[in-house]
Amino acid sequence: MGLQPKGATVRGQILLGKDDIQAMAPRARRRLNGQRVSLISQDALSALNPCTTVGYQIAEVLMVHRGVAKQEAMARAVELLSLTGIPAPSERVNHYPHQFSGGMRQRALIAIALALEPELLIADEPTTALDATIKAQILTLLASLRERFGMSILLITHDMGAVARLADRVLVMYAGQAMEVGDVASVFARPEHPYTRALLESMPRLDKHGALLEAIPGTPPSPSEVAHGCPFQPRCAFAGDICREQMPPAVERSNGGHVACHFALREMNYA
Amino acid sequence: MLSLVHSNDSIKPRSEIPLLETSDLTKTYSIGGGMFYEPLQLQAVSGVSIRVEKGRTLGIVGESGCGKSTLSRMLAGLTPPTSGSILLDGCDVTGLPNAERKRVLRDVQMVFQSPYSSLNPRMRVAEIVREPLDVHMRSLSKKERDERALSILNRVGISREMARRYPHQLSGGQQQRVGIARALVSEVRLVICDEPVSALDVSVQAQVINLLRELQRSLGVAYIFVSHDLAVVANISDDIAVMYLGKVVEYGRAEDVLQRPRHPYTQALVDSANIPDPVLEKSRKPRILTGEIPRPTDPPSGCRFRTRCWMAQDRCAVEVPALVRRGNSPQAVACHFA
Amino acid sequence: MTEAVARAISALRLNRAVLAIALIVLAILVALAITGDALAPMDPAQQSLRARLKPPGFEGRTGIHWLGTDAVGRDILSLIVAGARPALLVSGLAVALAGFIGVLVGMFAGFRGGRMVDLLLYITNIQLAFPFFLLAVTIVGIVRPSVSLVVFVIALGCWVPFARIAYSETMQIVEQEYIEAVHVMRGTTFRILLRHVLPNILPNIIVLATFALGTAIVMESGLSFVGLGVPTRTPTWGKMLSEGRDYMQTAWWLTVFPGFAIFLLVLSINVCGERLRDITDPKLMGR
Amino acid sequence: QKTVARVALSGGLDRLDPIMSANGTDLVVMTQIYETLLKLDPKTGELKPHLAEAYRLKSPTVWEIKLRKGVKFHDGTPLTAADVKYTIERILNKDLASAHYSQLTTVSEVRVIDDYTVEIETKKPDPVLMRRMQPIGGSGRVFIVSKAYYEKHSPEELTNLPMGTGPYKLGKWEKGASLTLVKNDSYWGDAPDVDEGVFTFIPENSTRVNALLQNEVDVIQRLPIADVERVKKSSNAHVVASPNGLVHTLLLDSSKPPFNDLNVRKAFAHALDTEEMVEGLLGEYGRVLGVPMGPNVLQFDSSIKPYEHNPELSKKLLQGKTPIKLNTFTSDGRYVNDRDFYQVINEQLKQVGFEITPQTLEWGRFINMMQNRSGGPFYIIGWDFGEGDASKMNSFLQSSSALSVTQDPEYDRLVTMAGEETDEAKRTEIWKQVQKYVHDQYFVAAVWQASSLYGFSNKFDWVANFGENLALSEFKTVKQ
Amino acid sequence: MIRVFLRQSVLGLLVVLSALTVTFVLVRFSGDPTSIILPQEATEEQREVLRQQLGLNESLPAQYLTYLGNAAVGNFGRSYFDSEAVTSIVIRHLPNTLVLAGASLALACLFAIPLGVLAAVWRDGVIDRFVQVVAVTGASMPSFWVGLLLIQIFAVGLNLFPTYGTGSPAHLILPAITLAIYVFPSLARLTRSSMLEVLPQSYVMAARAKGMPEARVIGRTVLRNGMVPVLALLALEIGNLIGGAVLTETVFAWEGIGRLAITSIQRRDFPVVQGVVAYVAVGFVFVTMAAEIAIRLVNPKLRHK
Ligand SMILES: Nc1ncnc2c1ncn2[C@@H]1O[C@H](COP(=O)(O)OP(=O)(O)OP(=O)(O)O)[C@@H](O)[C@H]1O
Ligand SMILES: Nc1ncnc2c1ncn2[C@@H]1O[C@H](COP(=O)(O)OP(=O)(O)OP(=O)(O)O)[C@@H](O)[C@H]1O
Ligand SMILES: [Mg+2]
Ligand SMILES: [Mg+2]
Ligand code: NI
Repeated sequence: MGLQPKGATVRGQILLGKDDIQAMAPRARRRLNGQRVSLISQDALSALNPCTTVGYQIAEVLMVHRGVAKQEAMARAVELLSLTGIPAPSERVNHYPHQFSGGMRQRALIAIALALEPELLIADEPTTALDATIKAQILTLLASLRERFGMSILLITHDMGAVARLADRVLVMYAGQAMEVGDVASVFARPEHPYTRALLESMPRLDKHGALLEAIPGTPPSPSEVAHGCPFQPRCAFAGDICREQMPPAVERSNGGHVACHFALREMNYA
Repeated sequence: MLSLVHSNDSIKPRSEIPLLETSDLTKTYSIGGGMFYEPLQLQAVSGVSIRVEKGRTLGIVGESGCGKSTLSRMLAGLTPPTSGSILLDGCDVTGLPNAERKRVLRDVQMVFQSPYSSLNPRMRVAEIVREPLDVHMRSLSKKERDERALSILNRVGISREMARRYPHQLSGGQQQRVGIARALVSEVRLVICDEPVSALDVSVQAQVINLLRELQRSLGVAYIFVSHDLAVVANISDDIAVMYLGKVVEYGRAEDVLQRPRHPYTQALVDSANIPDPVLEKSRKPRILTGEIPRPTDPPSGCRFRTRCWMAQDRCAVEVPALVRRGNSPQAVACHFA
Repeated sequence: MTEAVARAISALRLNRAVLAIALIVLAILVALAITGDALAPMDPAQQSLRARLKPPGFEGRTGIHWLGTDAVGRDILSLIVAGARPALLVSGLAVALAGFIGVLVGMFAGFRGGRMVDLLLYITNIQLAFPFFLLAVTIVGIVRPSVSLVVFVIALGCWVPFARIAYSETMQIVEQEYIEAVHVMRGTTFRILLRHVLPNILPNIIVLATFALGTAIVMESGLSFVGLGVPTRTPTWGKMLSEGRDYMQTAWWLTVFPGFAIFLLVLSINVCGERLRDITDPKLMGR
Repeated sequence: QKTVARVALSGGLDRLDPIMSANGTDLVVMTQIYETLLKLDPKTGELKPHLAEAYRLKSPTVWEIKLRKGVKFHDGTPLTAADVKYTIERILNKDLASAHYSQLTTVSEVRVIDDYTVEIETKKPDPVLMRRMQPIGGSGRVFIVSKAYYEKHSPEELTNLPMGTGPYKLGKWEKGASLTLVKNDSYWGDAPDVDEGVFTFIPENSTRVNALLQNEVDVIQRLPIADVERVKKSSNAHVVASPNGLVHTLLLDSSKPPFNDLNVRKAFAHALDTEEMVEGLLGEYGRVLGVPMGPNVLQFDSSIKPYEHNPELSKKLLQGKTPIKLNTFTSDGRYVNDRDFYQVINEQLKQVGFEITPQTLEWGRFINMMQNRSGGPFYIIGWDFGEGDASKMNSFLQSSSALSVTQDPEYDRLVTMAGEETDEAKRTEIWKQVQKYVHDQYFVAAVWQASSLYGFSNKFDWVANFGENLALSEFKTVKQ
Repeated sequence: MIRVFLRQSVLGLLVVLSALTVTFVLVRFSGDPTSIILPQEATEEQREVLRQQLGLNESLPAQYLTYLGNAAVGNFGRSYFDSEAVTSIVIRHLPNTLVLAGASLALACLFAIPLGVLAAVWRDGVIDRFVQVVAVTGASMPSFWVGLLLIQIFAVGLNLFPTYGTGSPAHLILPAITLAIYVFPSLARLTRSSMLEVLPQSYVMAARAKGMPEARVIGRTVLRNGMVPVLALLALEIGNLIGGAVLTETVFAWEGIGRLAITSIQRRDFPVVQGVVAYVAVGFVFVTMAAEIAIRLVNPKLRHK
């Protein structure tokens, strides 16, 4: 979204539809934010301005981008709040964020993100700070809104369950590198990257309760260590010499998608 | 409440005295208040009765703010309960004079949620782990104490070299190991783990859980394992207590509670836990609770869950359901319709 | 363009140079304070009515008065040298006293909490808001000025920030789980405060003490300026300033130099304080 | 066009009730509004009639005073004998705590003979009483107030609304900011040059001088010596000096150790180089005196010389004694360069072996300690000898006096004798004896007189005869 | 809000009471005032009469109670010197101090707040450096010295302003600058650090993500949230300002209560000293109360408590 802090260098290309975002003028890019792309940021508890009412924060988007009059914008804010499942929205618009519970704040953030009916909604860990029952509510809400607005969702999370629930395709990252990408069903059922597999197996599961977990040894690397080769190599059970020297190239997965591993786990490894 | 003790008895054979047993434990906080304010009363924990057998693990789950930490703090002797009793080896700790209580409670230690903030940033790892010995094993020489600290550190996988470091020079998982080592360095019998893995990276969580399980096997300590993550609790616990707004709503053997949850809240909780299986996840229709957790300063009358419950009826608003075994259920449930 | 200028100014080397100068100035002034007037070029008490109010560079019987002479012909430079001791001594003692009391009170308040603490906080709040210098002047003015009274009054004016920092930090630290851990291992309050709380608040206290020292020096010189400073054989810097006021038109060096001495001392202390703060403030770590 | 003189005083005004106030700046303003019965001749120092036409000693204890006719108060009522009686009796009313009470304690009765004749009876012969009926000097000024006016107003009102017979009357008084006097058109005497006087208050020396030089004011009181050169050099102002300023006395507390020992006093006095000190700090505006009184005093004995600077003698006198420790208290800003004087004195004392711990005190506390005799063992106090009589010395040397640190029966005996002697010649003789005695006893270690200095804009000029007494009515406008 | 008000009032009363007590005790043990009031030559007899009048012969507790009783109705007696009622003296001097404090606070805010904001927004930029340097330097200069230097340069040297006194706006300029220099550092730094605290908050990032123009982000989101502590400091700063005014007023012969306090102390005019301290204490209780309420009004979190 063009919000990197100073000092960050960005390489590569971001295409939205056919437009290259990197190449856009700052003004145009700003207009893009909210209109075509929206963000629900990681910590819902502090992403709302404590000094203005929730309603105004929603309305503000419409006022600035669409030039809608304040009254009208506030009315729309009420609609949006009710859309995200907040009870008594016409009262709630005039409340301040601290009067909202965590789940409600997350809903309010979603309402802001939806205000301009964007094509793409980036949800950065929308549920991590929330309780299990509320988390389920939000995921369901996101799913239903996706249908309703016909938008795409980019869900960023470490909750494999949430991915299973909501996502169609999945990209697994480790230390800033893409490890594996493919459609959810196949990646989860047959992970070809050792990291993906280890991750899935180390998660405690309700349906396999009591079983000893397959822990991934070692610790995640600190991003400042510039390592050669595959970043997962120090913790990988399958690593060979080549992994230390060379970052594996992405290769085609057997069921579609790509995987970046010298020893991608093919059928035969699942013996 | 008699029935409650009865129901507990049904879980474990009556014969031996449990390591820890609480009855009707309640904690009320007064919040706000000042020279001119009437303080608000907040029942963080309300009438909780649980028991932990030697060498076994009791898991406690519940949503944020339901009183898990308050309960663990009471059990660890950090917070005095407002009412109710805590029996350690059948001996009531709450009534004991200060010095005596301190001596008795030595057997109980704690592992904390935040690996970093549970270690003093200005002390070296070895010192941190040695400190419990400094406090109440003064009879040992410093050298002996050092040795013991290093040996337990070794057990949790911290090398001698790492023991010389400061906490911030360790990774989160290593820090949590240090926290575990500190809890186990003196002869303890019960370790209370308050969300010991929630602050850890997913890939490290499993290491710590496994470590705890392995240490239990070799040292024979009992755990009270608190978490909001049902899957994590399920993995490590023998028994599970499910809490909602300060009350235990379902209590029994882990497999009973997980596989055949009787309380509607437990059912919702089990349902809302996502399973990393896309086929299953996309096909199943989980039960989604409506509404939010009520404010603990003014909990709903009667059954505290009724505001979010799909089975709630008029009766629930009036009558507080007792935590008892109902019908043929092996576990105790606090619901009129279980 | 501005970017380039900014970079030039902010260049680490410049910062280092400033810090080095500050440290050198401070070291010199501390050395002067320790040795008393032994390092003064002339006897600061030596008067000469024939050489009164002479401008800087005047050559008198006993040598060149680099910074001129005052109304009774004393050498200003020597007086400034002699003034370093009272300036640092009084403010140092005051800050030490204030720090001790403030940290003690703050630590216990932060540990205990409760109603009395609310009251204490309120009082410190009012004291922070209250024009303390007015009260200081009143107290010293009504009672007779003496070293202990001035130290006491300045300490009274400086203790609040110590108490507040100690209080808020202690309160935060006591919430930390490593303190809980000590509770769980049944460690004593004494152990908690001394082994766990104090080492953690100490860096901030030291930083605060540095700044408080600067404030105390200014406060002391202010009291001296209105004639309520500590009695000393030769005038303190603040007193020199007030004595020089009558000659402002005719002998500017009487007011400019002692004031500059205060400024230099406080500035170098503050610069060192800034640096210390940068070092200890975890928010700025790794910057 | 009106001639306006803007005067900057060195301090603020307190109360303009001549019965109550003896504050120096108050007096400056009050002397323009109120008048006394008599005046001094600046040349001869003799008493001359003013509101009184004539006076005589009817019997050794009774003075008869004839009042001038045709004098009117500002409110138009004529001045009569009843006003004089009222004034003196009001001063003597103990409940009022008048500032001038102590000067009139010898009066036993005031009688109105007719509208223009008063008789004052004293308890015992008081030859100096009439000297206290003139406006110059310490606090003996008996300004005549209007009986009718005083009886009509409360004491608080009287402090704010002065009303007398003088050449000026109160225009406007903005407390703390300024006070305006306007010419009294129905004044009985000669009309003054200046139509209006505006008084402002600037205690800070240098700011006062700046105000003069920048033409913000026309006249400043207490021009600091340090700024004399500046004023002289400036194109728009000049210095007016009167040699009869305050007589500064360095009093030794001879009632207590260490100064109850004559040798110590002697050592002290000879340790000081008063000549150099006065020369250095006051220059041409100071003079060293041998006895504690001004040369304008009728009985002044010019044959007595100041103590000479003889540190060797001092050291010899102190030899064998344990070093004498002196906690000295100094005033700052009360007198001309007093702080510097103290510093020099302290240093000179150190040279002969006294151990000095100096401490600066505010004037109020200083006086307080002096009265309790708990202060330092020596003091500098300035006295106005404007009235021209030696009896002023009693204020600081007679044992019954509040500020006296001398308790000497011989002195007391001599001055009592002098006080009751009505024959001028004999009185003078006794006072000479007293002066010799005081000198020999070293009660006062040093005496110097500082000129009273004023800064005047070139628009005005004035001949300052009587030190501190600024007289607006005597200002002359200068044609430029 | 009412509760906050009540609480503040009770505690405020306590503060005023202690200020009164401290001055009473100090004054009562500092010697006999008759020697201050009466002329040098006064007799013991006269002194006794005066003591009677001042009520100094009563027992201490009785004197204390009378004193408190009088203070409660704003009667601090009369000045020893001009027998004017203390209250009217204080009231006469107060406007001058308020004008000076107001002018310098406005001046300081005018520079400190925008500079502080810019310093934070362009952290480590030229403005930031400049503010830092000025702040450290300013905080190290004794205000009375600054005053003396300003007089030396602008009044004496360049003859631009009058050197002393109260009155025209020209008189106000130098003391106001002096005092503004005195408060500028803390104000600028607080603004800066408070802005720095707000800038990395996620709601600022969220505002940008919403596509709000940068000016709106800084103006609405950052400033509003950052100004709360600055407002709180401003209240504290007023106290600081009056403290600084004591010296500044002395240097510039500004007829305010600071100078009144100093001159009264120097000539030991105790009723006036007591009056000044008491009134200033009352003033500060009100200022803190007002600040407390203002902060609550600005910050919705506290408003709903
Ligand atoms: N502003 C920044 N400056 C420097 N390093 C940064 C900055 N923001 C992020 N990083 C580093 O970049 C790496 C990736 O950060 P990022 O926030 O994308 O992680 P994440 O996958 O979202 O993690 P989380 O699950 O904790 O949200 C981290 O190591 C982080 O420390
Ligand atoms: N010291 C305290 N004073 C007042 N209220 C408290 C205190 N400690 C906890 N509470 C309240 O008691 C309730 C239970 O808190 P507790 O910390 O036990 O919850 P929890 O189940 O541990 O939640 P989480 O999962 O967030 O850790 C909460 O509503 C909390 O606000
Ligand atoms: Mg993230
Ligand atoms: Mg918790
Ligand atoms: Ni590819």
